[in-house]
Amino acid sequence: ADTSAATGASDAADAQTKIAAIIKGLDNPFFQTMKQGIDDQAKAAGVPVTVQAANSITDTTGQADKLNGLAGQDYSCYVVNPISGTNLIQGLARLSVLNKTVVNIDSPVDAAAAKSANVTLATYIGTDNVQAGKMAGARMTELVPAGGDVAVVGGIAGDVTSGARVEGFQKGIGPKLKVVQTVAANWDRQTALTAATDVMRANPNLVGFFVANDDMGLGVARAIANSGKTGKVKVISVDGVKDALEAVKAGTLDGTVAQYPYAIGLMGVEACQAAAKGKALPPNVKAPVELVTKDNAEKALAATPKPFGTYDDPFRNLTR
Amino acid sequence: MTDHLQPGAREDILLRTEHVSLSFGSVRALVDVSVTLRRGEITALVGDNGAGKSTLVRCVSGIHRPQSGRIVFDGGEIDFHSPEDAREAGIETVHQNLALVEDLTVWQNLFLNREIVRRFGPVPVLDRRAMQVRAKEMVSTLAVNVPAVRSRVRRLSGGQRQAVAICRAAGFSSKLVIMDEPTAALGVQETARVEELIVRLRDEGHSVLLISHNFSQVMRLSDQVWVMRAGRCVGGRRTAETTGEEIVALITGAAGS
Amino acid sequence: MTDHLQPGAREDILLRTEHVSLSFGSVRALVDVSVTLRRGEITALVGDNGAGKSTLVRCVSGIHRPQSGRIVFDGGEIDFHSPEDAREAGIETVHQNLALVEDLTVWQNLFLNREIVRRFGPVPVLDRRAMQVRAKEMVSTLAVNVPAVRSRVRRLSGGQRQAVAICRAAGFSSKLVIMDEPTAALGVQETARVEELIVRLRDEGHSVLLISHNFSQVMRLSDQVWVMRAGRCVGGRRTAETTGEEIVALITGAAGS
Amino acid sequence: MANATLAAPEREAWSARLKDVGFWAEWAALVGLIVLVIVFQALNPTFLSSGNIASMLVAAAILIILSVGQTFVVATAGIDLSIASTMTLGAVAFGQAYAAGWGLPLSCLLAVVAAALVGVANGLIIAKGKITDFIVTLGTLSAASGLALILADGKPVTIIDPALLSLSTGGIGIFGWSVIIAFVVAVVAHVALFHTRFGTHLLATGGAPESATAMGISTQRIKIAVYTISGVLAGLGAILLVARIGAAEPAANTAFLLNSVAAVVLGGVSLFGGRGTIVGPVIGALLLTALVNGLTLLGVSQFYQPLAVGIVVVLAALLTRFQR
Amino acid sequence: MANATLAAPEREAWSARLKDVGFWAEWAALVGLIVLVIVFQALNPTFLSSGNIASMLVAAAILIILSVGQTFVVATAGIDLSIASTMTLGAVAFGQAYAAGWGLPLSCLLAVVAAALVGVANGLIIAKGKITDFIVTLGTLSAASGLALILADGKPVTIIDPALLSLSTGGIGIFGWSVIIAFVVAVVAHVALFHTRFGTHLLATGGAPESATAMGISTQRIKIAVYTISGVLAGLGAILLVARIGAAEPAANTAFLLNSVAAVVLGGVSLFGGRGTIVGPVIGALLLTALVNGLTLLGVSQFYQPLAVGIVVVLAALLTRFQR
Ligand SMILES: Nc1ncnc2c1ncn2[C@@H]1O[C@H](COP(=O)(O)OP(=O)(O)OP(=O)(O)O)[C@@H](O)[C@H]1O
Ligand SMILES: Nc1ncnc2c1ncn2[C@@H]1O[C@H](COP(=O)(O)OP(=O)(O)OP(=O)(O)O)[C@@H](O)[C@H]1O
Ligand SMILES: [Mg+2]
Ligand SMILES: [Mg+2]
Repeated sequence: ADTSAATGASDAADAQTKIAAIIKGLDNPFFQTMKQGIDDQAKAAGVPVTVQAANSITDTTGQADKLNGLAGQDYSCYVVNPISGTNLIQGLARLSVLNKTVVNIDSPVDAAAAKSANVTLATYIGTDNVQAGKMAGARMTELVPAGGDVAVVGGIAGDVTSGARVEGFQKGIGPKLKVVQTVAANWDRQTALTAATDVMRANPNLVGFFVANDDMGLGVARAIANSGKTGKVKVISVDGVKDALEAVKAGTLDGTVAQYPYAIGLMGVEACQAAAKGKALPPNVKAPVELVTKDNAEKALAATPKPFGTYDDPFRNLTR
Repeated sequence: MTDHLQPGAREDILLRTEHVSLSFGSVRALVDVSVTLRRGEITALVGDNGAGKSTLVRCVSGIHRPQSGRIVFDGGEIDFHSPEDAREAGIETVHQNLALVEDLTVWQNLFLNREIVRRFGPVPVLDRRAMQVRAKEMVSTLAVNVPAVRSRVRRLSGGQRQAVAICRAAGFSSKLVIMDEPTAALGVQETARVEELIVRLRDEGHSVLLISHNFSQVMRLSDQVWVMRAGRCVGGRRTAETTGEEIVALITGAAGS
Repeated sequence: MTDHLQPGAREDILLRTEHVSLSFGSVRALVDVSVTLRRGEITALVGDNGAGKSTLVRCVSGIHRPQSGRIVFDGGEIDFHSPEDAREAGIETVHQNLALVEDLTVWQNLFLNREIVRRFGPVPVLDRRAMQVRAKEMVSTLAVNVPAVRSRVRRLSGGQRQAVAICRAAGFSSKLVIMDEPTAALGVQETARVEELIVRLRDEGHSVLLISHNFSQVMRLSDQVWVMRAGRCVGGRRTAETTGEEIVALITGAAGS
Repeated sequence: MANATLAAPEREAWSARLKDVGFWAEWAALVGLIVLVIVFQALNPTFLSSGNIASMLVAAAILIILSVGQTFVVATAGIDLSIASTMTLGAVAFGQAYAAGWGLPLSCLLAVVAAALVGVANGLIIAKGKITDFIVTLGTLSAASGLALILADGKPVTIIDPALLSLSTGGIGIFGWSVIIAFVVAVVAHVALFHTRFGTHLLATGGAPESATAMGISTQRIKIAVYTISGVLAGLGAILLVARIGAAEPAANTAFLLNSVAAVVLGGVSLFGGRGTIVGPVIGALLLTALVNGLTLLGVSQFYQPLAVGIVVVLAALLTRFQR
Repeated sequence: MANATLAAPEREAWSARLKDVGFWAEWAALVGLIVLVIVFQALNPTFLSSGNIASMLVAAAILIILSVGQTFVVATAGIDLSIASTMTLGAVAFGQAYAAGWGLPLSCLLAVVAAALVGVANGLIIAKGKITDFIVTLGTLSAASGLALILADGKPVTIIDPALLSLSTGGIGIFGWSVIIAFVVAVVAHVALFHTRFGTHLLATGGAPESATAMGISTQRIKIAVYTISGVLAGLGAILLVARIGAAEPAANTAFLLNSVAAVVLGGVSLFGGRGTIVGPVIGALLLTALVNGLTLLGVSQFYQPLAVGIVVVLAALLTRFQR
């Protein structure tokens, strides 16, 4: 899926738009779907794009190095999804000096840091992880009786995304449910499976799991099936990848909060196109978030990786 | 260099190196070395430290390959690619560094790459007991403070190690046994036993190549002496026809070949 | 065990071990060993392989600590916690395994932990040139095929290594120089030079403890001989008052102390 | 004549044995495991419930298999840093084959073959190219995970197969099938290491490569063999992994790498090669698994778990202190 | 009298030098780097633009510093697996101090002290406890990242400080401040290793610990010293890291660990200890950085990058093949 064949593009119309995208680790389906959105939109619009990613979700400096590597080249627009709020600041500062368009997607660049480094962002297309967690929490309160014990399976301990989702979940359940244990499963399905097995052993009365991403969610679902607690212990995860949607449809997963990285990536490219046409971009665009349950899983699956519902895409008109 | 062998004795020759040379970087360890070993004899190789004796031995036993020259063994030219080839061809060596594996036991070292196996169906399984029993016999012929065959070599004293290495070389039938300073670390009694062993090997028809700095030993045991100096073979003598003084003169360079 | 020293010679004693014992697991390497060394003498320690000679040396040079018994050196009881302590106290040792660092050069080994430094302000920086020059001098007094002082020890032949280790021990002023089989791997000329060196050390007032399996060497050089057998000290003799046969009888156990 | 190696009287020998360095080094993992079990059981009685033991054993199975493979490599003074990504590659190969309709047996075979090929490549480059093990396997660590990503196009493949499911859930008593497979692997490995010529040659290669060469052992062949074994076992681990999580993922599995080496070292195997046991690393793997299980059961906070794991690993290693 | 070590004639000596094993091993990283630069420059002319060189150097700075620390440890036949998480701990300590209003100089000091303490702990446990380096630092790898999490309560601290920003963006010509710091560290390390008693004793400890001990060198003190140095340099790395990413984060940057060891090995330093250079690992670090930078510039797809990195690492290592 090498999309760099664009170096020799002779298409004069789009020669001024040449996009570089730097996203997080590709070892996770979430970001692959994001890449797919970027690639598809770029192809549809006939714009050359190169997508680079960090080696892993913790590779903050590696991601910065990659942005710096691309910053010196003749791209006109950079789509960035920083691992942390500040790790790309230096490269972005350089881009701002060069007057390149920077579109921030998914994780936000820290506003204070951006200001102090004179970084100007054309727009932010964001996923609100706290919001996603909140939706999962609200759903959990509907699924299980009030006062029940629930557990949380997070990503790598200390990870920002995981932290935001968990924080949202806590808000979502409010005082109705009690989080008895939080474990870190390193974004890894096997680890999540083992951890969930142990957590259920330690808390026989457990009624639900909130899992910070789908991959781990599937592992937790497996752990529940293995210990014969299907139906008794509910699992809700976040992301909305295809396998998770299928699991929701099959009933092994009780719900997933879909964040549509495809749409985020797609809108990122659209924002670049719009900026190239000299349009004014809205500063802050919310990406769609949907709760997928057994009822709408079929629909979600049919549409995946695109959102099944309608959502607001302010860039669509701007690119015309 | 002239040939010191009487005509007619040629077919008696077991090993012949012809113009063998080998350099390590800028160090010319062997320069045009030609020596011969006869069947059923003890041949001694003497020379100062760093003269190239061990390097020559390592060429014959398959560790190094000469950069030029050839080696003829048992009638045919040989080109060993590994020590395994040399052992297959019938050359057993007691190296100066002994070539023992410290973390293995005495019996495991004795039978290294010569293990006795018993078949369990198609699977060859080590016959540990048989090897231990044989090992005990082998060691007790040579050592005085017999090391327990089940103790690791790491724990043995310098002399005990040397005894183990010699046992290993002598314990397997071979055409040529090379011993690189086999008694350097040995006590009086052990030295006497090793000397007995060397003579016995000869009497049983094996050839022995002995490297030693111990002159009286060389004069006592050997049939032929070759002298090396600074990488070259500077002379060869029948032991019976020479004197210790002549050999020393050759070693120090006070006399030519 | 009786004391073989004439009364009145006591104050001449440089080193005395008293009932020293040491076991490795179930191996009793030293059992109740008491020996004495006089100032300005060459004392020999002989015995079969595995008799415990090297172990005794390692106790004196601070590598092992005796499990019981005491060691008196230069008038005071000593309790070395490390070889550094022993070197500080004035005991230099040539170990049987030579204790060289293969990856360092000859001169680095010679000056290991005795480096010559030059101060650059507060920073002591190695004076490589001075050490190399000194090293060349030290080595050339002893070795015949002088190894280049800048080559790594890894490349030296067995004898060349031994020469380096001996140079190191002799090169620094000390009260006692211990040599554990110093000439085992040496050639004729080198052996002669080492023997000269040992005598010179004695003549300069150092004491020397010499371990050797070479009898004629022991009888030629030493003033006093101690004999060990199976971890015990089985006797001591003034060399002038004994014969090789008596010593051999002690070693093999054919005679008592 | 007195003999220096004469054994001292019985009682002394026994106390000497307890003081003996090898004794503690070899059994450190076991002592550590026992201490850990006692502590956890005292703090939480469900720890030794048969259900928890069963799930601990199942959780340990893959690590046991990888640790056995790692032991072979470490015993030759090598290290297989690629073991976890080789497993990932095996899993992905399995997933692709299965998704392409090859059926279970062929898919399993492919997983093992793919992983074995990585092992062979490791072995060949190390033996023929004479490059340090560490850097070669670091390279293949990267290359194998790259291959896995390319093969899978970055996407996991869900695999739902009744036979595979029963492999991960069925078993005899508290021993799941995967555990039984792991134990069989361990027994075979033990026999290979201590009762065959290959095993002796392997230890000789690790302990003193030059001596082994001088005795005519082909250290190159041994190196190739151990890395191949490590690869095959990584492939076997891949099958169990796919069975366990019901999917073939290109995820890195880095935790398995460090854990497999940790199990080997806790098991008293020297990283300098030349000596080793199989029992030790197996117990080491159990120790590491029990540790995480116990900490989770006790509800130790996720922030404190790494600290606790670190401390226990060092303490357990203190028992192996006299190694070598 | 003829002398066996007599040098052969000039011409032979030169060709011998080219055939000499040490020569290639020591300069492998440099040869690899040059080849890589030529290839990348041919494929993409922006590679050698001054802007790109500057950003490569800045990107390499932290890795260079860590590799120098790792070199000291590796030269004593050890390995510091905790180096990356120690850096994380240092960064978190920095962040907490800065957030608490300690000011920049004190915060920097605390970062170095915290990291140095981990190093001292490593050294003490390894030297006094006589435990294998690998397992101790594996333990502290876990413990240090746990401590970092606990200290930070799992949350990153954003640090916006003009001085720190200029540290990461300013510099002289194409050399950023962080690069200059890294080069100063390398020069000091080179002097320490080759021109002080400490350096000689360090190499002796790594090459032949028993001989070093017999010569009265305290190998324990050397071990403690090298791990402390490694810790201090990790602390320095932490400051540069915070400056670079503008935040102190408790999630560990694991890539630095393997990369630091890879740089050391590519730099021709034997993992078995006893020999080493500083230039080599520095070039090794530059090589690894240039590799990733070049692949990114060429727009090599993300999935193919690990494969390419793996292959290049093995190829570069092929040049060091004759090491030892
Ligand atoms: N692997 C090697 N690399 C470089 N030089 C070597 C190597 N092996 C031997 N040499 C050199 O070759 C020369 C001959 O060494 P060799 O070991 O053959 O001597 P030797 O006659 O056995 O001496 P000794 O009696 O001391 O054992 C020496 O100068 C030595 O330094
Ligand atoms: N570190 C050790 N661990 C266990 N046993 C040891 C150790 N060192 C020595 N021994 C044993 O102690 C006994 C005495 O060994 P030592 O090396 O002192 O003998 P030696 O008299 O020097 O012999 P040689 O003349 O062969 O050098 C031997 O049986 C040896 O196996
Ligand atoms: Mg020799
Ligand atoms: Mg001895």
